[in-house]
This record gives sequence, C-alpha cells and structure tokens, in this order.
Amino acid sequence: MSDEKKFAAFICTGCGIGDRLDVKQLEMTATRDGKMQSCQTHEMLCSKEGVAMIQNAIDNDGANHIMIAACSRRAKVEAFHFPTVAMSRANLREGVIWARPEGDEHQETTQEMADDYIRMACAEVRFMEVPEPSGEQGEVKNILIVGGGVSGMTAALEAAAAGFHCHIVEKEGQLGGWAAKWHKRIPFRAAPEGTPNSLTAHLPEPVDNDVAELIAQVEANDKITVHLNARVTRTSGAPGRFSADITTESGQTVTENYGAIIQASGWKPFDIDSLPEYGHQHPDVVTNVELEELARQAGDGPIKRPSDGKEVKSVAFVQNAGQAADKEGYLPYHSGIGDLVSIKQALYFKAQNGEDCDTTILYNNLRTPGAAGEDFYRSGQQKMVIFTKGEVNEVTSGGNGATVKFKDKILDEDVELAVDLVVLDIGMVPNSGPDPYAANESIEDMSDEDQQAAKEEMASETAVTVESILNLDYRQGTDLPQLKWGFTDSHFICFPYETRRTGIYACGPVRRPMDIKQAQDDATGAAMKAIQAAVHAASGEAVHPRVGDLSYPRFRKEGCTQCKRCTVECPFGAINEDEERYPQFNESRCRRCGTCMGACPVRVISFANYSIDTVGQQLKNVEIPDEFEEKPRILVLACENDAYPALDQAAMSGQEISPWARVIPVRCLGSVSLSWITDSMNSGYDGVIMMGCKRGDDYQCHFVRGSTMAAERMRKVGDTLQTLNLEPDRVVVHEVAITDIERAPRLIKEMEEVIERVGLSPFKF
Amino acid sequence: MSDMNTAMVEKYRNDFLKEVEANVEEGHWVKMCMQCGVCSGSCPLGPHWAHPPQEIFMMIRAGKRDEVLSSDSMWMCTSCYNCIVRCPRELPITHIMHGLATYAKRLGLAPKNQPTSQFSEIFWNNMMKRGRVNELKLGLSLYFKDGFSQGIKNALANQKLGMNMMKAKRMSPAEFFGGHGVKDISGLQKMIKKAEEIELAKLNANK
Amino acid sequence: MTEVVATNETILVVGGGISGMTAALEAAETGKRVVLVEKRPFLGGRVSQLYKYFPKLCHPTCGQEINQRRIKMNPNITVLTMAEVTGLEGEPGAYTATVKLTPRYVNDNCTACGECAKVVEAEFDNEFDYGMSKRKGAYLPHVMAHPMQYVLDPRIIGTDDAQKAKEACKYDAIDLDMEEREIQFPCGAVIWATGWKPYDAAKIQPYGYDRFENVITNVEFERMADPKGPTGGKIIRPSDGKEAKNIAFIQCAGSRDRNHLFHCSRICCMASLKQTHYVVDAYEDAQVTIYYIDIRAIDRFEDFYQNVRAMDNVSFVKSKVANIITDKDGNPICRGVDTEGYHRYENTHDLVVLATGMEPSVSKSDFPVDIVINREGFIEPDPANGGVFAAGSASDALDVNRAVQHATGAALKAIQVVNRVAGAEG
Amino acid sequence: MAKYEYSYYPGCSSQDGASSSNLKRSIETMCEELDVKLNEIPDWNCCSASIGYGSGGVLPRMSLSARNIALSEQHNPGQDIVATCAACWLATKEASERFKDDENFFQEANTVLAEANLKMTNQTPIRHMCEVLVEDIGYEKLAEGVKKPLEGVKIAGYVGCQTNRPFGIAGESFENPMYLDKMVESLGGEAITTYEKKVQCCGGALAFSEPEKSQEMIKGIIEAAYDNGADMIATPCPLCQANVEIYQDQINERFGTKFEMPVVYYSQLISVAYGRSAEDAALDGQIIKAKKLEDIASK
Repeated sequence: MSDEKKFAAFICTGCGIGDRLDVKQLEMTATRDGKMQSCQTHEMLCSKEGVAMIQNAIDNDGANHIMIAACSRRAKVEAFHFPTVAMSRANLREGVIWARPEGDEHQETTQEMADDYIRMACAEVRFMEVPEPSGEQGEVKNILIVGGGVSGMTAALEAAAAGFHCHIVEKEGQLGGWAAKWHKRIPFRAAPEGTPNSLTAHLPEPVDNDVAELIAQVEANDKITVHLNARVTRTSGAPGRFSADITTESGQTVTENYGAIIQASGWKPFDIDSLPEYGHQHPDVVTNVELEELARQAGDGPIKRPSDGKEVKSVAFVQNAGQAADKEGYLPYHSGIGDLVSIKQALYFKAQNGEDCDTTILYNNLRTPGAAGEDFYRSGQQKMVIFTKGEVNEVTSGGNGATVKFKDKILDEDVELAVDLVVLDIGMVPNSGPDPYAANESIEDMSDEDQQAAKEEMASETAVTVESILNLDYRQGTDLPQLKWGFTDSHFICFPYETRRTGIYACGPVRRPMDIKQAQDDATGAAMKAIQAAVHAASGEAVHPRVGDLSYPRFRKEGCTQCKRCTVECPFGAINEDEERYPQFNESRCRRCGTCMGACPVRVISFANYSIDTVGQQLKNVEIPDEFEEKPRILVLACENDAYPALDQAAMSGQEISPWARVIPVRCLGSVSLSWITDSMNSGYDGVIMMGCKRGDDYQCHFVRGSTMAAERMRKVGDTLQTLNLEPDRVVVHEVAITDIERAPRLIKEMEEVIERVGLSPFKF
Repeated sequence: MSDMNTAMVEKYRNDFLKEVEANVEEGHWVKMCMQCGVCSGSCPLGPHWAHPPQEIFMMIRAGKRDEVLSSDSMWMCTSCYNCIVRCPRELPITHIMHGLATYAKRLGLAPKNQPTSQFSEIFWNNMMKRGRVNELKLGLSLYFKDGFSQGIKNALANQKLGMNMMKAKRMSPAEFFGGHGVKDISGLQKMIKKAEEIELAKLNANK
Repeated sequence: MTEVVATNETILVVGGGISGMTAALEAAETGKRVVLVEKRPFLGGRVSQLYKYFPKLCHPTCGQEINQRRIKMNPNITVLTMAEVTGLEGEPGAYTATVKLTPRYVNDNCTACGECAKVVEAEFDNEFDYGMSKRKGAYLPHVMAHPMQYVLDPRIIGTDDAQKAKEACKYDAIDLDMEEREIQFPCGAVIWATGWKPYDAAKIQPYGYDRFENVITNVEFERMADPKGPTGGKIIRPSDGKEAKNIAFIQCAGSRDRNHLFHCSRICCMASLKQTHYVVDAYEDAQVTIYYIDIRAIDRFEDFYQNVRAMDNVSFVKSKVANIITDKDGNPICRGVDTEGYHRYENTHDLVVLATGMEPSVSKSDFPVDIVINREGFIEPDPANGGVFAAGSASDALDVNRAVQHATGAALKAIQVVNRVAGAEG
Repeated sequence: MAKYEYSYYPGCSSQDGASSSNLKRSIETMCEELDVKLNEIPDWNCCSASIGYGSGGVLPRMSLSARNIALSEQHNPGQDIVATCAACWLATKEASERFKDDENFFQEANTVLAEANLKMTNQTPIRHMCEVLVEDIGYEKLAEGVKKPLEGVKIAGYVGCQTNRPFGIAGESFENPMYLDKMVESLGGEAITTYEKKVQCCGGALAFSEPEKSQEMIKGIIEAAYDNGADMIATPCPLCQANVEIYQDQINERFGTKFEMPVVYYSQLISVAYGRSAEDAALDGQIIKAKKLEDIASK
C-alpha cells in the first residue's frame, strides 16, 4: 500500500436518504468540509452495482481511505466489506432520517445532522490507517495444560486429535486426579431410546471407573508430553509466544514455548472438620470422598465401617454438608452433583453389601438435572434407596456407628436415626491460584489507610495460603482473575470461555463444580479456544470480542511519562513494564478495547484505526451553531456494542432522537479520553453523554472494567468543568443496555432539558 | 398372620417397605414416589384424610407400620382415579390404597367401625351370596350395621328416598325374597375360594 | 440466493440458535469453512426471544449483537436461513447434504426499509411473540433480526397484498416467483444444533392452559416482560389486561413426569427465579408463589435462589400443583398440598406461569441420518454417529452457558474430522 | 343382521328393579335405533365394583371379571365386550389389562376359572358403550338419525370419574373430556362445554358409607350446573346418576338448597332425539322428572 492517503466518499441515496436530504449539499460537505477527493452517489449503494462502484474506486482510482454515508455501520456489513482500505461510515439512515420526523419544520435540523455526520465520518477516515499485523508472534502449535486430571487429559487428547502438541503439567506423581480414585462413576447417559416406564426397566447404573483408559490414551499419544511431580514456576510472554518453566520436584526445569495455555487445576474437598456438628471426628462418619476409598478397598465385597470393620447394614447420606448455606464457615454454593454422587454411593451398598443394606438420603432439594440425572434418581429408587427431605442438625456417635438428628420435612417431625455409617456430601473447592484482584475489590470502599492495612494483611495471608498455579510474570498478578468464591469462570453467559488473560483458558471444576461428563465437555471447549487463540496470535488478529481486529495499541515513547496508568488499568493485564519502565503492550494479550488509550493522560497511545484523533477530530468537525441560533449540541459517546445498537433500534422502531445529538460509537467507554470531554466543552458543546454498559458485580462491559474506569475518571471531570465555570450536569455517564430502546433516546432528551435549565454553553465562538 | 403385627420395625429401614411390597397390591411402586404431592392435592376427599397418599408413602419408607395400617385414611378412597392419572411417577395409587386397606383388614389392624370398611365387607358378602349384588339387602344391611334401633332410624331417614326409588321402579321389594343371581353360583363360589387359597398361600410364603 | 461453496473440509452446522452460531463461529474463526443452516428466517433461535438471562439478569441481545457482528464479518461462514437439512449421506469426511430452501420472497437487495410492511394489510399471529401479538404478512421477524431482511408470509402469496408489497419496494427486493428448491453440497462433518422447543403446555390438562386465559407459559411470560414484546413489557393478564401482581409459578410443568417428559429440564427453576425478579421489579406490592418439587439451582446459582427466597413477597411451596380451576373473575386458583407437613391450599392468583420444560425440537423420525438418541430424544455422543456431533440443547436440557460450552467443544470435534480430510488430501 | 353386534355386560344395577334399570331400558331403545345388537353375556356375575377390596383380595376380585370374560369368549366369541356401567367397564378392563401385563397372574386366574370349568384367552377388547358411539358410529352418523332435535335444551355433561379415568374414552383428556358435549351437540341440544364439574367425583360407593362427605361434593356438582344455566345433567355412569339425582331431597334438607335438577343418561337423550316415546326412553325412571325431554318426546 502506498503511503499517500487517497480519500473517496460514497453517498447512498436509497432507503429514503435521497428523498429526505439534500444530497447535493451532502456531497459538497464531503468534498469541501470533509476534504474528500471524490464523492459519488448511488441510489442503492449496497447493491452489486453500488459495491462494484466502490471496488472500482479502490482498484482503479487508488482510493485507500473511503467514507461511506448510508445506513448504520451495523447494517450491510457483508456488502461494505473492504478489508484492504481504511473505511468510516456516516449513519444517515438509522442515525438521521429514521430518527427524525418528516416535515418542513424539521428539515433544517435534519439536514444539519446529516451534514455533521458526513463531516465526522470524513474526519475520522482522514486520521485512520489500515491496520496491519505486528508480526510479533508466529504459529506455535504447542499447548500447555496445567493439571493432569480428567479435564487436563481430555483437553490434551482433544487438542492432539486436532494436530496440536500438548504438555501436561501434573503436580502429583501420577495422572488422573480425583476421578482416578473413584470406585465407580456417575452414568453419563440417560435411559436409551425405547426404555419403558416400568419398575423393572433397566435404568442407568454406576459405571466402572474408566480413568485408567484415559491415562493409557494420554500416555500412548505421541503428541502429548506429560510432566509428573511438576509445577509451572514461571510463565511469560503472550499467546503465540508463551514461554513456561516447568520444574519438577527434584528441581529440574525445562522451558518450552506455547501458543496457548489451559488451566485445569481442578478442585479439593471442603474441609468438613471445621464444622464439628457434622461429626466427622467420629470414625463412622465419613465424607463422600472417603467413602470412595472404603468402597474401593472392599473391591466388590461388602463395605465395612471404619470403627470395627463390621459390614455396613445401614447408611445415612447427609446432603449438602457444609454447603449452600449463608452460615459462617459454610460454602455459599453447593457442588451441584452431590445428590448424584450419593445415589451412586447408595448403589455401591446395594450391590456390595446386599439388597438388605438400608440406605437413606437426606436431601434438601434433590438435584438430579437433565435426562441422565432424573433417570439415575429413578434408578436409585428402583433399588430401594430411601429419599427424604431432611434438615440435618447434628451427627453424633458413641463409638460404633453414628446417629443423625434431623427434621423430616415431609413428616414434619424430629428424628434420630441410628446407622452403621454416615456419609457426608461435602462441597468442591476450586483449586485456583491467588486472585490478582481479590485485595483491591473487597476494600474499595475503605478509607485509604484502611485499604493499605488491608492490602498488607491480605498480601501476607494469600502468600501463605494460596500457591500460584501459573506464576505469570504479568504486571497484574500471577494467576487468572476469579469470578466468585475462587472459581475462575467466565463472567459472560453467552461466552463461557471469555477469559481475562488472553490465550489462557480454565476448564473443569476450577471453573465451577462439575462432574466428569461436564468436565470432559468443558475441556473439549477449552481446547477449541486454546487452538483458536494460537491461530489468532499467529495471524496477529484479536480474539473475542473484537475477533479479527488487526489493530493494536502503539505509543509514542518520547511523550510517555511512565505514569503506569495503562499498565494498571488494562482489564486484561496485557501490559507489562519493560526494564526502562515503559509500557510493553504484548498485543496478542490485548483485546483492543482501548482502555489504555483512555487512561493515558498524555495521549500517546493509539491504534491504527482508532485513536485520540479519529474520535477527537470527529467531535471537532461538528459545526457548532452560535448561541443566537439556539441550537444546542450534545455529544453522545456510545459503546458500540450496547448503546449504539440501542439507538439504532430506537430509530428502527420509530423513536425520535434529539436533533441536537451527535453520536460517536466508541469501542468501550474505557477508551474515552478525558481530552475528548474537555475538547468538546471548549468547542462549545452544551452537553456530553457517555453511554456505557452496566458496571459493578454484574457488570455487562465486555471489556470488564472499561465502563467502571470511565465512570471513575469522569468523577474527576467535575473539577475541570468548574475551572471552566461550567455546570457539572453537562457531562453525564449512563449505564445503557442494548434493550434500552426507549430509554436511550430519552436520556438524550433529558440532557436537552438540562441545557434548557442551565443555558447554552458560553464557549460557542 | 398376627406375628406380622409384632414385627420390629426400625425407622427409615426398608423392613416395612419390603413388607408392603410383598403383601400389598401394587406395593412395589411405593418406593418410586418422589413426594410431589399431586395425589394428595387431587383427592376429592383429601380434606378428610389424616394422612394423604403421598404422606402414607413417606410413612411406609420411614417405617411407621402401625400408624399406616391402623389409619383410616386409605378407607377414604372413592376410587376416582384422579391420583393415578396425574401421578408423574405412574404409581397406581388407587390400587395401592385398596391394597393397604385389604392388608390392614386382614391383619385386623384396620380401625373398627370404619364405615367404608364395614360397607366394603357387607358388599362383598352380599355379592358372594348369589353372584350379583342385591341392592335392597345391601342397603338394609348397611342401615342395620350398628344394630336394630340405629337401623330403624337410618331406614326412616331414608324412607322418602326409598319410596321415590320404588315409584320409579328402581327398587323392588321382591328383591328381599331371592332376587337376581347367577345360575352357576357354586362354580363361582368355588372359584373365589380357590382364589383366596392361592392368595393366602402367597402371603404365608412371604412371611 | 446465496451460492454455497463447500468441500469435504466444510463443516455443516444445522441450527442457527446460540449453540449453532457458536459452533459455526468457533470453527470459522479457526479458519474452517462453515455452512450454517437455519429453519427460521433469522439467526439466534430461542435465545433471541428471551428478555434476560439468569443469574446476571443481563440481556441476551447483547451477546447476540456480538455474535451477529462476528458472523457478518466472517467470510468463512455461509448462512442459509429458511433452510432445512433433509438428507445426509456418506461418511465422516465425505458427506453430501441435501438442504431444502423455503422461499422468503425477498432477496438480498432488501434494505429493511419497511415500505412493504406498510402497504400489506393481512395480519397473522406473531410467532416471535408466541402468538401474543400480530404481525403483517410482510414482516421483519424482530428488530435485531439477522439477516436484516423482510419476509413475505407464504399465506399472502397470490393475493393483492403480495402485489402491493412488490410495488412498494424500490429496490426490486421482492421476488414473488421464488420457489422452494433443493440444493446439495459436500461437507466433512456435521454439527447438529437444532435445540429445543417448549413442551406443549396444552397437554398438561390439569393446568388448563388450553382453557384458561390467565394460565400462560414461561416462554410467553418472557415475551411479556420484554419491552419489545406484545405488552410493551407490562406484566398483565391476558383475559382483561389487569396488572398481574399476584403470580404463581408452577415448576416441572411437563418435566419429571411420565405423562409428559421423563427428564428434568434443568433450566426452569432458574427461569422462574429470574422471572420472579421481573415481577417484584415491576410491582412494589407483588406477591409471587413458586410451587416446586425440588428447586434445582445448580451449584453456583444457589445464591441466586437464596436471594429470591429471602424476598418478603415471595413464597415457596414444596408441592406439585394438582390442578387449576378458575373463579368467576377468571382468577386462576391453584389447588394442592404443601408436602412439608401436609397443608392443603387453594390459592387464588392473578396469573399462573407454567414453567414448561424443554424437549428436543427434532424428533427421531425427522433426523436425515441414523443417530443415537436417548429415551427423551436427546442425542447421545456415540461413535456410531460418525462425523455428526450434537451441540447444545439437542444433546440435553441445557442452560445457555452450558449449551455454548458444549457447542464450543462440538466445533473442535468437527474440526478434528475435517483436519483429517485436509491431512489426507494435503 | 344388525350393523353392529357386541357381547353385552349390563351389570347388577341395570337389572330389573335395580337402581339403574332405566339405563338398561334406554340403552336397549337406543341400540334398536342405531342398529346395534347386544348379546348379553349369559350368567354374568358382579364385578365387585371398586368397593369389594375390604374383603376380597386382588385375585378373588379379578377372578370375578375373569369369569365374565371367559363366559363372553365361550358364548359370544369374537365379539367385543361392551359395558354400560362405569364400574363394570373399569373393573373388567382393569382385570384384563392386569392379566396381560402379568403372565403369572393370568395363569393364576385361569387356575381359578378351572374350578368352574372355564378358561379365558383374554383376547377380547373390553369397551364402554360410549366408545361404541364415538368410535364405531361417530358423531356425524349419530346426528344423521336425529328426528327431534333437542333444541333449546341446555345440558351439563357430567362424565364423572370411572368412565373417564384411568382409561378414558377416545383418547380424550382426563380433565376436560368433550365427548358428552359433542354427543349433545350432535343431537341438536345445547352443550354447556364450560361445565367445570364434569369430572368431579360424586363420592362413588362412599355415598353409602360417608353420606355427609359425599353429599357435599354432589352439592357442588348440581350447583355448578345451575350456575351454568343447565336444564339438566346428562351422564354415562349409573352410580353418578343415582348419587346426583336421588339425594337432592336430603341435600336440600341439609344445606337449605332448593335443588330439583334432572339427571339423565345419554342413552335417554338419544332415544328421545331419535323420536322415541318417553316410556321407551325410560323417562318414567326419573325421580326428578326431565320435563323438557318429556315435552320433546310427546311432540
């Protein structure tokens, strides 16, 4: 591509644009104000002919920066697909004519809107460049998998089957994790097609443990390397060029390069000894984990109680022991699979200790979801496992056997049930590393001094209790950020493999409690994402949610003050600091949200196609009428994923949008530079509205903290406004969801009212 | 079978459940109940049950033998079959209730003077005499089940009803003397005797 | 009509709901060619008809926007809407798919300007709102629809309306001569993501869905809560438009029931807890009663349940409602027994919402290829399925999160097959 | 030869001088009109209804039905057994199903039958007269023969329990069966399709042993018919008919109501609509006279 920028404008007159607007005027605006070297119109620009016209300008006239004025940038994306050039789009349809009523009295303001959007799009494209990959990463078909349980092994096998090499790092001396220790497993499948509903129908039963087979497959696979008794002692780099040190117990370290990483570090059993009411101190009160061992020891013979070796003839299962309660020391969640596990274990007794071994499951809400789950419940009932809704108060023992004191909720009475053995259904605790943000988030509301004290305390605590899994040498901590209660799950329902450390995917029970079947499904998905991350890194493209974006942050070193705001505020921990304390962007870790750009007080960070100028020049190119015209101008900076589509849809469904509004889509509110706000105030805008996603615990921002950062930064805008003698109401930040079709236009209307109240800006020159 | 009555039943053990499986019509289904309560909510006489079906199933599983068998709940069943068609687990609840009633009565644990229990017995005996029900005698036996004077009272209370029925030719005094019946009554009676023998033999084998 | 360019390295994804879109995108973004076939005129499936997700109470349209943008920008994906796979022959790595294309009567020229809808008079039940609203005979399925193109209802073809629509279109986008046609193309692996459908509530006779106006299903309630839905987001009763403040949710309506679906549909408990939020958010004096057998808020969702449980105006009754009757004013009355301690109830509500379960949307007999299913009709992972992999709710009753997880894995399974083809050919 | 022919099981209460003798009389009239020939099972016995369980165990009770099935096979071979009484139909069908499901039980029943020199193969379908009307004859056909449409007669179709559950007629819903309404409409009458007590239990046999509890339910059944503006209740079940009709005096006394609601059989409706006399339709068997039907019959 030649260095010289050649600008071409294209205006569509279809969908009523030509009827509603003075197109000649628009053309003039594009060429005169917008400085486009050519401007062509078409009655249906998205048609084959229209697209050919544009392609022709690119191919034959050398146009490499094009401005398309037509419908919203969300529409006709497939038609207007010109990846080799820089392109901006002026939204004349949803943004102007569909958002404004017809009629002479509106004509002037509608045309002004359209002219402004042309100016803005022209300004934007003038400052854009065609992004190109950095070439910093190459193709590395190697995946690091931390954890050699079922999840890790499955991820390795699935990735290997797709042609990738995998290294499994397992801290124990053998593969298999907890699952290898189980006597049998929960059945994966529901009753087969055609199974009748009869008492004797064959329903799913516990299945022989097949983890050994999985281990054998892993060991036989020449694409998989296993490191036992090993830990990851250092991880550096980025997707496509991760480098990890794998250190064995004996102290030997190997270093290898990886395209992506999967963390399958699993779970550990909840420590039920901390809750003495469950009586685990008594020999005949065991956890469901311990029961697996007892059942294995028994082979296919009868299970014996630990106290005296007597064959067990009666068992009570206490469900949700220490789980699912808002009580001190309890887990606030439950494992979700505990009821299935207890049914499985009750069936051990029926099979090994004989049908006359009585098994009672005291549940709270029996959770056997899905098709396989409900069939397994029936299967247990068929074999005479007794179920009742019981609230267990205490488990006691006088030596041999134990007594469960519970309230039978169905019969509404207090019961003491003496049995040979009590099995406690205990919870699954994720095996995560230290949460990089744990300290910060919980103490945000404290005073500065308290915060400092709390940070120190936590630092010392976490240092002794939680060991790092990945040992990332990232500026923002050694491990994956956590969602809740130590689980490193995705925050997004639609995007379960959303990760806050690009190229590193968690799977299995470290994400949420799950059984073998779910863990295997999950591991397969994680392997998919890891492979994809490696592929994207190699081509220099961003991963979700800006998939395919080739732009990445660059900075002017000479202007950088090393303030570290970018390295601290990056929601993905992408930015490190180099030896000279300059930011190191690691673009394949970057998600291209622009939060670093918004953070930078000296405006040195930019993307090829998204920069301080591509937005700043748009707002500066809006014509600000002088105050006597009484036409206010409201700048709307709208998140392109939620607020912008909401405004589009508002127009599509016939809502009016204020004629004073000029809307600029931004990648994320986190990318909004304070300079844009001060610039707009100085240019005479009467109000500024920022529309971003929901923040807080249930944040909806796809860049995690972008929306929060914007809100925080804007808190400080008040001071600036005051020095300018402007009312603070003129700048507002709103949380806008994509469904706020009625509300989003209303918020702009409200700003109109504010302006009416406080008056027009005195900065109109 | 009285030794059954002294059987030691422990809580939440399968002893009583197994006893029910072995001796009660469709008793094998009891373990499949998931305590949703649809049967109890569907019963037209529900408000009059001390223990509705779903609770009885739970009581059986909790080993409450005496309370179940001496309950008058099962005798409240009108055989409307609402519970059966609605039960999400396909428990033949009507039959289980009948079966529990039969079993309780056999063991002598059914509550004395339970009207439906008495009526049921009267019905069976009436029917077994001639192979067909003699409605007139059935009515009279029912009126007089609690003795002569109560019987007269009952009959007087229902006098108008009886007259109406006779007028409509839907009740015949002739029935008092003989009435309808099957010709091969001895064959039928032999059959029922045999059936009872087979059933009793099975029950004894279960002990 | 879109040209389908496909080879034995192409992955066919059947079903354009969130699972199918995910599987298609994950494969395409890894560089594979994908043909995505959807029966309805738009992508997004049932998720596009949801107002909010549990447990975050965020809007599905948000993720929909991202996924649609990903699809629009990805040249590896060919989308066929109003299309159904009617045949699949061959073996892993070498299948031939037959796809039936139903005419949309609107071509790619459509700019979604909406002029056709203005002139068409005929109105039909709007399937997007489960029949609770009407739409024109020329219509955009919904405001977020992708492809963003209108559809002509086949029922207006041959009528004046069709002609009027054609004349109103300035872009020559309406083609009344379109006919149903069949195309065939090769593919190496198939992802079956045909999803679920709500169980037919009319079959649950004791609840009288077919007889009582104020007994509705959870999917209908979801539309009602949506500001873009048939009531503009107002929670009201269908019989008289009165504000519905006292609402009953009946769990396991059709699920865990041998009369209907044997399985537990997994999501309905959380869906009702979520919908309880809609009610208490809408009315200060709301009263919600949830009738349940077991509340299955799985693992980490427990706190969502506990939070709803702690609300003053929400009560939980452990009971499967026996039946519903109505009073003179059309108020539904739930009858049953609270199984915790045996208390009979006969509770009058403004509105009853049936938490109807999920069943597979394709029955065994409609699969174009032999496939291993379980008693409930869900596809089991089985080597006998060859290069056909289930994704999402076609494999089990799953929530969105789990469905997408599953679909991501399915994409890899399909990639493994086509990589073998590439390896063998390359 | 008649167009339709069945093996007929009338049941104890339909016999002369018994509580539903009017059912049998009207059934016979109806069948004449519809060209249906009924061959009574010779020497049939009681089915023990749903109340015999207090003394009779499962096998003794089911053996009663086994005998009827065996006699039908022997004397009316190849003919479906058709019952007109809900309890008879239910008991026989239930026994037949149980014999099919459990081979052992079937063998036991045959051992019992041998005592009376009988045996059964249990291949005979056990059907209700309403099934014959709905499935074999059909509503359309039924409508064709109407000579005196039941114009202006508002009829609450009361299906009750045992005709409806657990087997039901023609695959209709257990909660809201429509076949009685459809019959009424075929006959030109006005069916009250919204009659909400159409499947409410009347107490069945417990009307005798628990009169207070049962009469409360019967009261609801009649009340709802009045609320819906019914001129009469129509039912297929003899016990329902009796329970709902004959206790109205006692209910009025107990609850202070003024009920006088006729309760008729579908067979009576058909007989009248087909132009037969009040006597042929056994309307003289009503304790509460069905005036509107009598008027049509005498037109």
